[in-house]
Formats: sequence, structure tokens, C-alpha cells
Amino acid sequence: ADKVKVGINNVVSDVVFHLGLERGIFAAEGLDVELIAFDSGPKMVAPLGAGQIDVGAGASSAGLYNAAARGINIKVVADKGSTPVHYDYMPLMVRKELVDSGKVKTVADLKGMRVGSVGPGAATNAKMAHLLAKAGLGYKDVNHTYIGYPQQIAAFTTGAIDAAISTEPSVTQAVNNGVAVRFVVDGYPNQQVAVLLYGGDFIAKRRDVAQRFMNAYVKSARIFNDATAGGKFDGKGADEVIKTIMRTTGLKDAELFKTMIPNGIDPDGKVDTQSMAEDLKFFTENGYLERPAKVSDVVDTSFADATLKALGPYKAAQH
Amino acid sequence: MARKSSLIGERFIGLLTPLLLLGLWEAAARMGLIDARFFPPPSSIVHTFGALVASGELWTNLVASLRRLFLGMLLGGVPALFLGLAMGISKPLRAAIDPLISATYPIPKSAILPLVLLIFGLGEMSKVVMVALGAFYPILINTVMGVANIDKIYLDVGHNYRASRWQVFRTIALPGALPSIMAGVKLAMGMGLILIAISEMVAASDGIGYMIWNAWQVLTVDTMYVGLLVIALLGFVFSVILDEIERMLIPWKAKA
Amino acid sequence: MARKSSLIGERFIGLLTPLLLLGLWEAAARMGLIDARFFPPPSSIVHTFGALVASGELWTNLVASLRRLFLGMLLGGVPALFLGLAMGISKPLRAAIDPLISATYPIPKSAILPLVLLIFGLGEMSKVVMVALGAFYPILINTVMGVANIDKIYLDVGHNYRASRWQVFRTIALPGALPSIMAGVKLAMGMGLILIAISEMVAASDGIGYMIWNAWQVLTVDTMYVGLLVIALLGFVFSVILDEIERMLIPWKAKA
Amino acid sequence: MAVVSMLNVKPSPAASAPPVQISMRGVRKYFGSSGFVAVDGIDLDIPQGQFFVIVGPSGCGKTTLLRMLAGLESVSEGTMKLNRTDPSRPENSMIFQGDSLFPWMTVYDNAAYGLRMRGVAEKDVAESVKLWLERIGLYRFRDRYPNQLSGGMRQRVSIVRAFANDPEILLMDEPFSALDEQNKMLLHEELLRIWEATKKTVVFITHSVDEAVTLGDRIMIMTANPGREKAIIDVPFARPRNVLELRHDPAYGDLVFHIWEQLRDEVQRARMNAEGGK
Amino acid sequence: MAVVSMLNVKPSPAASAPPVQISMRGVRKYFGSSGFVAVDGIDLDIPQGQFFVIVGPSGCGKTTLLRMLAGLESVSEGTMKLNRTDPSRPENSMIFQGDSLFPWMTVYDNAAYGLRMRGVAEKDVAESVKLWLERIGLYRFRDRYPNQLSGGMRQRVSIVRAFANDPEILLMDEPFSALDEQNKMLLHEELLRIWEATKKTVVFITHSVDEAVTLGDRIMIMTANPGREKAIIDVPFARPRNVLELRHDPAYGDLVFHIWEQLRDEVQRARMNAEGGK
Ligand SMILES: Nc1ncnc2c1ncn2[C@@H]1O[C@H](COP(=O)(O)OP(=O)(O)OP(=O)(O)O)[C@@H](O)[C@H]1O
Ligand SMILES: Nc1ncnc2c1ncn2[C@@H]1O[C@H](COP(=O)(O)OP(=O)(O)OP(=O)(O)O)[C@@H](O)[C@H]1O
Ligand SMILES: [Mg+2]
Ligand SMILES: [Mg+2]
Repeated sequence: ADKVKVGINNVVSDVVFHLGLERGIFAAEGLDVELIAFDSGPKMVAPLGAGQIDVGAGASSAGLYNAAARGINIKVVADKGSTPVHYDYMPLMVRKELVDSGKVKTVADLKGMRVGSVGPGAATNAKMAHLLAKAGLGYKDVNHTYIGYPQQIAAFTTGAIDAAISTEPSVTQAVNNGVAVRFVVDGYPNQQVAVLLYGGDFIAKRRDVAQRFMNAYVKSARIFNDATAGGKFDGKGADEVIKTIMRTTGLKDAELFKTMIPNGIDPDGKVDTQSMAEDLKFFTENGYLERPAKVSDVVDTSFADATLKALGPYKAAQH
Repeated sequence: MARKSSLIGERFIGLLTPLLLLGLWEAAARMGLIDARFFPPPSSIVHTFGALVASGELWTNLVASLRRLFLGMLLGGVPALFLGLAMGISKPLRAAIDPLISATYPIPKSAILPLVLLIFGLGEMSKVVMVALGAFYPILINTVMGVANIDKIYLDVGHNYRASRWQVFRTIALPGALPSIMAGVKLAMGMGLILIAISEMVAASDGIGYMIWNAWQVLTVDTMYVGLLVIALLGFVFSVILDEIERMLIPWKAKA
Repeated sequence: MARKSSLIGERFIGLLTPLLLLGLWEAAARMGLIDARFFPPPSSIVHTFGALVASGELWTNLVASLRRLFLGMLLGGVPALFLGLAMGISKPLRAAIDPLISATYPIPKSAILPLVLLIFGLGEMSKVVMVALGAFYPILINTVMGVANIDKIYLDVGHNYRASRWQVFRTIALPGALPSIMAGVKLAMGMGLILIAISEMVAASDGIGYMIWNAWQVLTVDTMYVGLLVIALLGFVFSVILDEIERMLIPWKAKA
Repeated sequence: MAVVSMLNVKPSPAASAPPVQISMRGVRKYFGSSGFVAVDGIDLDIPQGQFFVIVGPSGCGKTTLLRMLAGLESVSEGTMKLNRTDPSRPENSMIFQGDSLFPWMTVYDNAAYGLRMRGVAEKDVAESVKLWLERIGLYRFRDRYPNQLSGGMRQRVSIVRAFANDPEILLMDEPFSALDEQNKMLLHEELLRIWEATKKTVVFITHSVDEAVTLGDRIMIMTANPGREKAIIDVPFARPRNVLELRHDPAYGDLVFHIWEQLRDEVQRARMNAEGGK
Repeated sequence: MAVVSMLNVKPSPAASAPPVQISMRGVRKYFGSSGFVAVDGIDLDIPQGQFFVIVGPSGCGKTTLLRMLAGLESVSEGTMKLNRTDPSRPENSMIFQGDSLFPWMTVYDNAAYGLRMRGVAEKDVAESVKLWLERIGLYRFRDRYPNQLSGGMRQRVSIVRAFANDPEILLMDEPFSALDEQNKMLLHEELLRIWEATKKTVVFITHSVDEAVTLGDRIMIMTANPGREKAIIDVPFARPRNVLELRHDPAYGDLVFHIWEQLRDEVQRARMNAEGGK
């Protein structure tokens, strides 16, 4: 079997890889997949560029474009987490107290407030900018504070932040803890957030293995889509998928999944280049890029296209 | 006899203080003085601890971390010891290397973790190297200081008896600096534990650090505290062991 | 005269070694022996450095970090010094607190950062506290060791002249432990720089740590190296300053 | 408390006998877990104002006894009492055997140590320290650190430190051993002059029988290890004594010879012990 | 190199005169940036096998001179040469003034230090150390650490350390100052016996004029600071000497008195200096 090293973040959306492993989908393609956990996407870039790992579960971010500009050959090859309607796993959260007291009724009320975000140059910031713009605010009309997702719950609790674009399962935990509410859901549909990345060597020197990996990946993605039809963890085979998630992430509370919103993942692996282009504009305007860049610099859809040809389009499972 | 029983007495006082603090915490958590969602009462942590022990999960992680810790301590500590002794004895060597040490020491290890991964790969080696980096500096700095502080008369005796460089190392610099070196080893052990935790957050699938990080990600607060508790216990146990080793290595102080 | 010129000579050797290493790095990067994408040649880093200085960005971040660093060093170092002196003199106090120290020291500061944020908020205080936590332990441990290692005869003299506890502190424990305390301060300064970098990665909008982390996030590698370089330079400068302070505080060694 | 008052009401044997300043009953000292006996059953009363000298073979427990007096070493068995006569002055000051100067203080600061610990005004400290350093010939070295002094100079500074402190009791452990004989003689004279003026109680350890007889009122000869009282000898010479003239007195030679002989026996016994133990 | 061979070919002044082992020409020593002069222009030749004694007031530079001989202190001006006669043995061993035992070694390990540094087989080390420790009466204390010894016992251990090393030249800096007179006398006899048997070159510092005259072939009296040669005196007594009998020789008393007087002048001059500098 061909060895493939995959960098993951041990988040909920990484379940596609675990499904592929557990259900023998990778093995069936003759792949021996090893999953390696990283504590953040950016830490994966160097090993991916240096060929220490072949595949990465990364994020669409300014870093990708800068990496490309430095000659670090990494390509976005498929969707790994996006927000089609009903799948907004990254909603705008607002501190409950502010909503209850009526201080914040619309996004426009956030003017001058403290907003948490996970880091500079992240797609979530572009989303925030998008939401603010819709409410007539500029990106700089709120105060930005960088703070990781799990810490955001703590920050909501102490009132250190007023709003944030957060992610699951932190969102559901914050809601269940009664410290924040989902304030805007589906405010920026179809944003490309998490992506599947291939290292340059993997693409150039092991094309065949890379293609087989894509085939298996898309198969897994379809299982996930079956289980999360309609934006809820109650589709076909949802219970097994939930078990896998709990086992691999260490989440202990099955109740969470009743209200948790799953991430979208295109059942054909398609990358939403349109939202990426819009986000790139945001990165450029805010000075995150060292050099001007184009979306096509970092995207290679040839593998997903070939897989689609081989497997045929996704047909939603019957319940 | 007297010494023994006072030793036991000291150990006893030493256990009392932490227990007292834990008791306070428990009471505060129960009475709602602190936010039990983030600072759960120790009893609930102990409960989770039991569950993790029962499942064998804790043990696996512990063994993985300990292995990395020991290898890293060796890899960082031994060169630090020898380099430190050499720098303590030789002024020119010290002048040449000191600035390099003080410039590289404060470079945040967490920031260069990606570079370490790049150089040493994603496997065990990079984690061991991280621990080694952490252990290296305190042992080196304390060894240099310890040697530099040895009363000059002892070095004079060594030179008068034509001790070779290596003999001066072994018979004067090392034993003379030993108390200071042991303080350095204690600091290094703590640093090692900190760095093992940091480096296991990347490219690891086991270890106490992995466990803590994972628990933060999904906010299973109790598990996280178990991880912190285990590290604290390790720190305590190691310090008791190191104290014992110190007592054995430095008999001329103990018997006074 | 002789001492002065040898001091200058030593400084010179001390600068030579790092410059040599930088030269090697430059050559290796240019000849493609190391991956210049991740280890860009120093010349290119210096270039970025110049740009960041020119834009004033570096200066703003530097000032922010230095402020936190100094406040944190004070907040952690002063209590560590006094507690350390007290523990060095009083055996029961030492027995009571030692285990607590060895258990809390290895708790990874990065793992409890969220808790620190919870307690001290997202503002300056949490960053200062992180630095203070880092500075506290090395100074404490080295002070305790330094005092415990003072030749017993000096304490005998103190007692014979009926020095009060405070006087024993001031006239014997403190000066006697000073070399060891200074080694602790050096270690603490390094730790402080490390922790300032770690804590500025969360909930900060300026500071060298912020700059480094930011650069990693968006992969502006040169900027990241500038950040690391600045920290290294700070480490070097502080150690030179601390050496100078040591020379002043410990004249009885210098004049020997 | 009760003991002290009892001592006070007890009728003195001779009308003018000074009160007892130091009293020991069955004082023993063991060391460590091995139970090595360093001092074995000393009974002794030293009246206020007496110049008491201890001689004995090396390792017999002289220093240990003095350290117990100073309260620096616990008494394993028996009782040891120091009675105060003038609570305004410090009880005792010790001149330690060997180096005991603080390496981190200059000669001046070392000499001023005791006075400063007592909170004496800096002006008075300066006066007293200057006086003493001049007497002992070290005033021009006042800004040096101990490691810049010779062995004898260091010893002289530690003498100044104790004397400047003006205690009730002076405990002196071979204070003159590293000094040349001329300095020693000058200091003998100085010491006698001061002692006669202030009538301090002095406990003085020496290896020099000449020194013992020249200076002391009473001399205790100790046995080799374990240290016991072998003999106590009263020195009959009148005060004030002239250090040089004394040596021409035939009684002086006899006394020195007598003590010398007793000591020789002890040293030989100590040798025997050592060889027996091999 | 050239110098050494020149020395070798030079015809000896007297046919049987032993070769010069130590030669100093204009040796000066300044300390630190202040330029304090500790030793000021010493010219001296010490023949092989001579027992050379240095006396002088406290702080006159004796220790400094000895440390320069041992190579532990640089010579600020002038030349100092030690000529080897037997390269198989160590050149010199020093008995330091004051404490110099390693606190982290037992009595035994301290005593064995020199031999071990030379790589002597452990069996031979054991034999030699045992012999010496027994001679000096400390064999039963061999497992103790220095802080468990009395001052005199520590001094005796450091004597053993130097003697066991069997060097060509013995440098002794007040080796007997912390010893009781009986131990001192025993050691004097021992030292003379060994010296007569081995004919080592000895440079010996003492404050005791008796000790100097009893032991020495030649005595250098040094001036008070800065240390210069005041006089060099040949000791006329025949060898082997009996330590006790010697004292009854009237020539002995005269010599002691003569040296004593010269020393007293120096000490007084030193006092004057000190007061002049205040
Ligand atoms: N490291 C030093 N720095 C400055 N001065 C020094 C140093 N060492 C010694 N001295 C000075 O040099 C002089 C000679 O010192 P040395 O120790 O040689 O005297 P000594 O003859 O051995 O006296 P003693 O009989 O008291 O031991 C003294 O005045 C001393 O203060
Ligand atoms: N801390 C200790 N532990 C064990 N034994 C000790 C300790 N201190 C002293 N001794 C022993 O007690 C005995 C008496 O020692 P002490 O120092 O009182 O002798 P001393 O009469 O002052 O001798 P010297 O004239 O050589 O100074 C010695 O045999 C010594 O080895
Ligand atoms: Mg003694
Ligand atoms: Mg001397």
C-alpha cells in the first residue's frame, strides 16, 4: 500500500478522514493513511511544503497565498469545510447578555464593540467583514481581538469579548452554557473555509496516489453528507458518524449533536473559488499579502474533477 | 534518628499545604465563589482522573510523555553539563559562548516549533529535541554560575597538584558546582515538562500534552485539569526524587 | 587597565561567535544547503528588519513588549526574591512551600493561558501575569539554593551578633546568595521573553510576540525571523546589562 | 527564672566574690547519628569578670564547648546558663577559629557589623570602628575586601569586629594563631589593658601555654577526645601584668612546664586512641 | 631552554655545592588596578635540598611570594625559575594558609588527592595515605568530611595531602599554626626526620621564631609592606637536630633574640605606616 501522511487539526470536520480510515475506504484504494494532529493550520504549512506530510487539512487563508509567493508549492484541491445554507457551522455569536438587554439588536449595534477572531488572515475575518459591510460598517468599526475558539467561550463568560465568528463545537457549548447566542446564521453562504491541501511533491511525483486519495476522500465526504442531510446530525448513518466524532475528538457529550450544526463539505469535492476570490480581496485590502495573488495560484481542481468523472455526481441518500 | 523523623515531619508539612489549597478550592467551587464550569471542584477532577485511569488512556499518555521527557533531559542535560563545566573553568570559552547563549535562550520555543518540526521531522525526535532545548539552558546557566562561584582556593589546590583539565572538571568543578547544578536540573525538569506539553500539541497522538490540548479544543474541562494535575504530580514526584538524589550526591552537606 | 582591555577583548570574542554563525547561515542559504523558503538568508531578514524599523511597526511592538516584560519581571521577581530568601533561611517554611513550588512550576504556562485570561481578563494584566509566572520560579529556586548554600559560619556570625531575621536577610542571605540570584534573574529574563511572546499570541494587538505569531499565521517568514531576531537581541542586550549590574553588585568577586 | 532568683539570694561564700556569669553542669555534646562524643560532662562556674583560658589537644572539643556557650550549637545533655549583669550590652561576641569575615563586606563594614546589628548610630559606629582599626593597624585597609588581605590581617579584622561590639562576655577561639609574635605581643598587652579597664568575662581558647599563662586568671586543661576537664589551674600572677617582665619570673616557667607536661600526656593519649582505632 | 642548559654547564663555585633549585631575580608583585605593591624586588637563590624559612610581619607578602613560587600568582616583574632535578616526581606541593581541604571529599580522599591526580595506582595510594594518616593520628577519622573536623585536624589533613604527594619542593605556609604545641613538636620532629631522609627543598613560612630556628637552614626576614629582604640568616646548628635539646644551647637563645629584634623593628615600622596612612 502507498503511504500517505495527512495533517489534521482534530476538529469535528476532520471526521471525513477518520471515516475513510475506519471504513476501509483508503485501504480499498490501496492507501496506508497516517493522520498527524497539528494544533493549528499554519504549523502545517512548512511540513507540507517540505514534503514531510503529503496532505493537509488546512484553512483558506492569507498564509496560503504568501506561501505560494515564497515558492512553497501547496495547492487547495478540494473542499473540506464550507457554509452552504443550513450548514453555517461558523455563525456570528454575540454575548447573550447584550442580546437579552437589547443592547445589540442588529449587527450594526456591534459598532465599537470587542470582537474576537481566531487570527489574522483567516477566512473568518473575511466573513466578519462581509457581515459588517452588510450592516453598513467597515471592518475597522469594531475592535478586533485575536483569541482561539475554545478560549472564546471563556472570553464570552467574563465579558471580555462581545461577539465572534466561532466554530463548532465551541458554538454549541457556548449556547448551552448560556453565555452567547447564534446571532447571524447563514449570513455569508457558501464561503470556502476549510480546505484539503496537497503538497507540491505529492502532486508532481505521486499523481496516481494523490488521485486515489481524492477518490477515497470524496467517498468519505459523501458518507458525511448522507449523515448530515439538511444541516442536522440525523441523516443516514448519523449515529455512527457521531460516534466516530466523539471517539476521535474526545467530545464526551452526545447531547451536543442535537443542536450542533454540521459543516458543509461538497460531496463532489468542489472548491468554491468565488468566495475565495472575494476573501482574497479582503486579504489584499487589509495588507496581509506580501505580493499580489490570484486564486488560481493556489487552487488545483484537477483531482476532484477526475474523481467526479469516475464516481459520477453525488446522489443524496434516501432516508 | 532525629534527622529521620524531622525529615518525615517536613514531608508531612509539605503535603499539608497543597491539600489545604485543594480544600479551599473545593469549598469555593461548591459555594459558587468561583466559576465551576472552568474551575471544577477537585472532587470532580479526581472522579474524571479515576475514569481515565480505568480506561488505560492516562497510562498510555503518561508513558509516552515520560519517555520523551527522559530522552530529552539526557539529550539536553548532558551536553549542558559538560559545556557548563568547561565554560565555568575557561574564561575565553565563556566569553565566546555566553552571548550566543543569552541570545538563543529567550527565543520562544513555541514559535520555533515549526522550524524544529522541519529539521527533526514529525516523529518522536522533534519532541525530544524540544524537551532538550528546554533542559539545556537552565542546566548550562546554573552550571556555569556554580563553577564560577567555587572558592578560588580549591582551583589553586587543583593546579598545584597538577590536575589535568579533565581532573579539575571531575574533582573540583563538578562536585563544587553540584548544589547549583541540582537547582539547574530542577529548573530543567520543570521546563522539560512544560515543553513536552507544548510539543505534544503538534504531530502527536499520545502524551499528556496531547491530552490537555485535545481537552481544551473540545472543552472537556475536567480532562484538561486531569492533564494539568498529572503534570503537577510529575513535577512533585520528580522534585522529591531529585531531592533524594541531591542528598546522596552531596553527603558533605547532609551530614553537617 | 589590564582588566578593562581584557573585558573589551572578551566582548569582542562574544560578538565574533554569533557573527560567524550568521555568516555560515547566509552561505548555506545562498548555496541552497538549507531550505531558504523557511530559513531565509540573514541578509534578507536584515532587509525586512530595515523595512519594519522604517515603518515604525517594530518600535511600537517593541515598546509594548518591553513594558509588559518589565512590569512582569517586577511582579514575579520581587516576591520570588523575598520568598526565596525566607525559604532559604527557614527550614519549616521551605518544607511547607517546596512541594507546592515543584508541583506548580511544571504546569505548562501555555496550557493555563486560557485560565489566566479568565481570571485576569484579555487586557494587559494577563500578559504581565504570564511574564510574572515565568520570572517567579527561576528566581525563587535559585535564591533558595543560593541561601541554602551560604557557608554556615556566616549565619553563625549573624546569630552571634544577634542579627534580627530581617538583618540576616539583608546582610547575609541576600549578598551571600547574590551570584546565584543573578543567575536566576538571567534565567527569569529569558523565561519572561519566552512568555511575553507566548502570551502576546492571544488577545494582543501589539508586541513582538504578536508580530511573530501574526507572521506565522500569514506566513510572512521574514517578518517572523525579524521578531525572533529582536527577541534574541533583547536577550543579548539584557544579559550584557545584567552582567554589568552583577559586576557592580558583587564587587568582592570583581576585585579579586 | 526561679533559678536566677535563687542564685541571687544565695549568700556569697566570700563577701566580695563576684557573681557567677557562666555555669555549666554535666554538659555533653554528641554529634550526628553516630553519637560521636565531642564534649563529655563539663562542670564549670566562671565568675563575672574572669579571664578564663581553655587549652587542650587538637580535636578535644574546645571549639565545640565555646560554640555551645555562644548558643550556636545545642547542648546534648546537661545545663548551661549565662547570667546577664548588664542587659544594655550584648551578651557575648565570638571570635571564630579560622575565616569568618563576610567576603562581601569591606574591612570597615565587617568591623562595624555588630554595632550596626544593634542599631547604633552611624556616627558612633564610625568612631568606634576607626578607633579599633587604628589600634590594630588596619585603618588604611578599611576599604579592602577580605580576599585582598593576608591571613593575619583577616584575623585582626575579626578581632576588631568582636571588640567593637563591646559585649559582656568575649569568646575567643585561637584569635592570635595566624599572627606574628610581635603583633601577638602587642595585642596581648592591648587585650590585658582593655580587660583590666572593662573587666569583661573572657573565655579564651589557645594552643600556646605561654599565652594561657600570660593572659589567664584560670586555665582549664581538657583531656583528649572525648573532651573532659583534666585539671583547672589558678594563675597566681598579680595584675596588672607586664607581658615581658612576667617571663623572667621563675614561677612563670614552673607553671608553663607543669601545664605543658599535662598537655603532653593528653596528646600522647590522643595519639594512642587514634592508633588504637585504626 | 637555553637558560637551563647554561645553568647545567656552569662550573659550580664549590665542588660539592648542590645546584640551585629556586632562583629569583628582582621579583616584584603588584595587585590590581591600584598598583598596591605586595612584594618588592626579591633576589634569592635556594639550593637544592635546603630548608628555607621565611618570617616577617603579618601582611608583608610571604604568602604572595610562596604563591608565585607555586605558579598560582603571576610575577609582575623580574624572573623566577624552578630547576627540576627529578622530573619523575611532582615539582612542588603547597600547604596553603587557612582552609583548603575540599569540603566534598572525605579525609581519605583529600589526603589521596595529589597521588590520584598523578595516576598512581589505587593500591599504592592506599598504602601511602594510610601511612601518613596514621603518622599524624587521623586514620580513624578517614571517612569524615572536613566540616566534621576541628580546625587543627583540618590543618593536619592538608599536611598529609602535601607530604603524601612526595614532591621535589615543599611549600609550607604556616602549616602548624592551628596546632597545639605538643602536636606541633611531634610534627617538627617528624618533619625533620623526613626532610633529612629525603633532602627535599623546603620553603617554610612561619610566625614562630622558635620554629624557624629549630627547623631552618637559612632564614629570610622580610620587611613590612612592601615586602623586601631585610636579612638572610644562616642557622649554624648541626643536623640531625634534637628539637628539645636545641633549646638549651645558648647560641639558640641568642639567634632567636637576634631575629626577634629585627622582626620587632619591622612590626613597629608597619604600625607606623598604618597610622601614617590613616
Ligand atoms: N588579591 C589581592 N588583592 C590586593 N591585595 C592583596 C591581595 N592578596 C594579598 N594582598 C595584599 O598583599 C599584601 C601581602 O599579603 P600576603 O598574603 O602575602 O601577606 P603575608 O605575609 O602572607 O601575611 P600573613 O602573615 O598575615 O599571612 C597584604 O597587604 C595584602 O593586603
Ligand atoms: N559537625 C560535626 N560533626 C561531627 N563531628 C564533629 C563536628 N564538629 C566537630 N566534630 C568533632 O568533635 C571533636 C571536637 O571538635 P572541636 O572543633 O571542638 O575541637 P577543638 O578542640 O576546637 O580542636 P582544634 O584545636 O583542632 O580546633 C573533633 O573530634 C571533631 O572531629
Ligand atoms: Mg577548635
Ligand atoms: Mg600569609
